Amino acid sequence: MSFLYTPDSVAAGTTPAVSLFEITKHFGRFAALRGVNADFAPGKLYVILGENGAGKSTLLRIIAGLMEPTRGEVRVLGTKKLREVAMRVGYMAHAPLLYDELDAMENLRYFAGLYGIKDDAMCATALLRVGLDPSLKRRVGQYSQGMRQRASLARAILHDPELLLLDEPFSNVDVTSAKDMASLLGAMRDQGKTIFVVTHQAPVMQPVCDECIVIAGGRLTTREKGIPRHLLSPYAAEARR
Amino acid sequence: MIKYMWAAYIVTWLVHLGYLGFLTSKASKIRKEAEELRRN
Amino acid sequence: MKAPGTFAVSRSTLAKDLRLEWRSKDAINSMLFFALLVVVVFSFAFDPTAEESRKIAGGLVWVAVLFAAVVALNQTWARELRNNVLDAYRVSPAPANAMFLSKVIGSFIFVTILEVLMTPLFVMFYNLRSIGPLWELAIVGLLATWALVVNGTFFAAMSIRTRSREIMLPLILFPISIPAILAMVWATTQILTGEYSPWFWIQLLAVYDVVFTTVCLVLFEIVLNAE
Amino acid sequence: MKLKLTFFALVTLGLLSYALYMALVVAPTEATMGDVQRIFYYHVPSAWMAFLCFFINAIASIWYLAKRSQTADAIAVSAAEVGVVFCTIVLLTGPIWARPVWGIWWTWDARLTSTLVLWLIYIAYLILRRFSTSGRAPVLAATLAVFGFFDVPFVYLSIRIFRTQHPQPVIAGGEGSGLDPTMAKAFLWNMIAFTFYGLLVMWMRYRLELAERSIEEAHAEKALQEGA
Repeated sequence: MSFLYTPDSVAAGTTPAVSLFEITKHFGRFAALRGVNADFAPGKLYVILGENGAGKSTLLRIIAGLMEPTRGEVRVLGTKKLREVAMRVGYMAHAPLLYDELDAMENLRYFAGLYGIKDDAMCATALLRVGLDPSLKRRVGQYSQGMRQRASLARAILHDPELLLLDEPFSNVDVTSAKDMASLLGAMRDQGKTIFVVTHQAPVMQPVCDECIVIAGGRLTTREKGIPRHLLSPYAAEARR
Repeated sequence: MIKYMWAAYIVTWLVHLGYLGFLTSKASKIRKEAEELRRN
Repeated sequence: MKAPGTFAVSRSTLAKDLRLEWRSKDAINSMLFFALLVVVVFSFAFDPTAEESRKIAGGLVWVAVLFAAVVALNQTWARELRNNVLDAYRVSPAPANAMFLSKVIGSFIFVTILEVLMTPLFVMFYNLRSIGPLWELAIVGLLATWALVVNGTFFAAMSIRTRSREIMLPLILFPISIPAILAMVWATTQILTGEYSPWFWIQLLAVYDVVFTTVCLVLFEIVLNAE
Repeated sequence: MKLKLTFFALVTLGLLSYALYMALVVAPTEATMGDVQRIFYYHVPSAWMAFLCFFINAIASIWYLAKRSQTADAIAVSAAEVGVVFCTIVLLTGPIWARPVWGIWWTWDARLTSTLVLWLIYIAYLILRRFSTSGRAPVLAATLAVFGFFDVPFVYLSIRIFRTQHPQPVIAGGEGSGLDPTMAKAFLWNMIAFTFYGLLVMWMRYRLELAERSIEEAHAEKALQEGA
C-alpha cells in the first residue's frame, strides 16, 4: 500500500519498539484483525484512531500480551516473549484496573509489589505526576471518572515503563483531566518513551501526537505524521462512512 | 429374560442412530452454509 | 528492578484480598448465611436419633461446606473481574502461580472459619458425639478443605471466564471432586461411628491433595492467560 | 478421502453384521444367566471404546496444550463426544443386565460407578466447551481433560473401597468365569466391530469439526471484507 506514510524513523540497525507481522485475530465468526503489518520506532507517541469494533483495542491487547493473535507474530522491545519484557511495558484501559475498595495509595502499593517495587516514594511520585494527592484516603470507588483514570494512569506508569499502551484512557473523563494526561504523555515521550494511545478524542491528543494510525475493517488503512484535519472532528469516524 | 437382551441391543442401536442422526443434521447444516458462503 | 518472587506476590495479594474482604464482606457474609440455612433446612428434612445422626452427619456437613465453598470461590474471582483488575495483574511480570496460591490460601482461611463456626451448630442440632478421636477429625477437615479449595479455586478461575459464569463452577468442580468428597464423607463418618479405620480415606485425601495441587500449579498460567 | 471413508464404512457395516450374527446365533446360551448374558457382547466393547475415546481425548488435550495445534483440539472434541455416546450405552445396558441377574437396576459396583463418574466429567467437558467463547474453549476444555485424566485412578480406588464398606448384592456367577471358546470368539468379533465403528464415527465427527472451523474462518474473513 503505497499511500501509507512510510516510517523513516526506524533506521536500519535499530530495533523497533513494536513490530507486527501479519497479525490476524478471529473471534469465532468474527474477525477483528487481518494481516496487520507495521513497525513502530521507539520514542514516539502514536495515536490509533478508528470506528468502534475496528480492532483497535484488540491490537493493543495483543501488543500488551493479554491476547494471543490467531496468526502472526508480535515483537515488543525486540522480543517475541512478551512475558520477559512485561517489566518495561505499561498498560491502561478504559476500565480503571483498580480495586474500588482501596484508596489510590493502597492500590498503587499493591501493583508496585507486582513489579518488585517496595518503595512507597515511587507510588507517591506517580500519583503526584498525574495530579493526585497521595495522602487522599478516599476509596477509588468514590472517585470521579476523571480522578479514577488519573489514578489508573499512575498505576500504568509507576514502574517507569519504556512502552506505554493506553486503551481509551479518556472515555467519560472531564476535559481538564484529559488535557493534563495528554500533556503528561507528551512529556514522557520527550523523555524517550514509546506511547500508543487508542482514542476517540483525537483533538485532545493532537498537540502531542507524532504519528496517527487509522484502523478500519481490521486493517491499518492510514498512517500519517500528525493527525490529519479531517480526523480531528469528534464525529470524524461517523462522517467518513 | 430374553426381553432384557433385546432391550439392551435396541437401546444400543437407538443411541448410535441418534448420534448418527445428529452428525447428519450437522453435516447438512454445514453443507448449506458452505454453499451460501460460496454464492455470496 | 527485578521481577518479584512468587512468595512476595502471594503474600501481598493475600493481604490485599483479606483487606478487600474486610471492607466489603461479600464472601464471608453470603457464605455464612448460606451455611446456616443449609444446617437449618437439613435439620428439618432429617430428624435422626443420636445413633443415626452419627451415620449421616459426615455427609451433611460436607455437602453444606461444599455448597458454601462454591459461593466463596466465585466471590474471590468476581473481585478480580470488577474493573478488569485482572488485566493489570496479567500485564505485570508477577508470576501467575502467586495469584493462584494467594487465592487458595485466602479461600482456605474462609472455608476453615466457616467450618469452625458451623460445627457447633451441627453438634447442637443433631446431638452429635464422636466415638473416634477429635484430632483425626481435625486432620480430615484440613485435608478435605484443601482438596475442595485447591481445585475449586482453579475451576472458579476457569468458569468465571465462560458465558454462564457462576453456574459453571459446580458443574465442573463436583464431578472431578467425587473421589475427594467420598473420602471426606467416609473418613468423617468412620471417625464419628468408630466402626472402621478412617486412615485409608485420610491417605487418599493426602495423595489427592498433592497430585491436584501439582496439576493446578502446572496448568494455572495457561488458564489465566487463555484469551 | 471420501472414497476411503466409504470403504471404511462398508467394512465396518460388514463387521457389525457378522458380530451381531456371532453374538445372537453362533454363541451358545450361558448356563446360569441365559440370554441376558449376550448383553455383554455389546456392553463390554462399548465400555472399551468409551475408555479408548477418553484416553484419546486426554492425549489430544495434552498435545493441544503443548503445541496449540488446531488438529489436536478437533481430535479432542470428536473423541470426547463419541466417548460420551459409548459411555451412555454402557450406563444404559449395565442396569438392563443387572436387573434380571441381580434383581436390582443399580449397584455401586466399582466399574459401573467409575464409568458414571467419567461420564459426568465428560458431560461437564462438553458443557464447558459450549459455554466458553471460541478463543478460550480449547484451552479451558483441555485443562479440564487433564484433570479428568488424573482423577480416574482416584475415582476407581475410592469407589472400590467405598464398595467394600457398603452392602452388596450377591452376584450370581462372575462375568468372565470359564468363557466358552465360541463365546470368546463372538466376544472378540464384537470388540473388533465396535472398535471399527467407534473410529469411523470419530473420523466423521473430526471431519465435520474441521469443516465447521473452516466455515467460521470464511465467515470472519467475509465480515472483514464487507467492513473495510
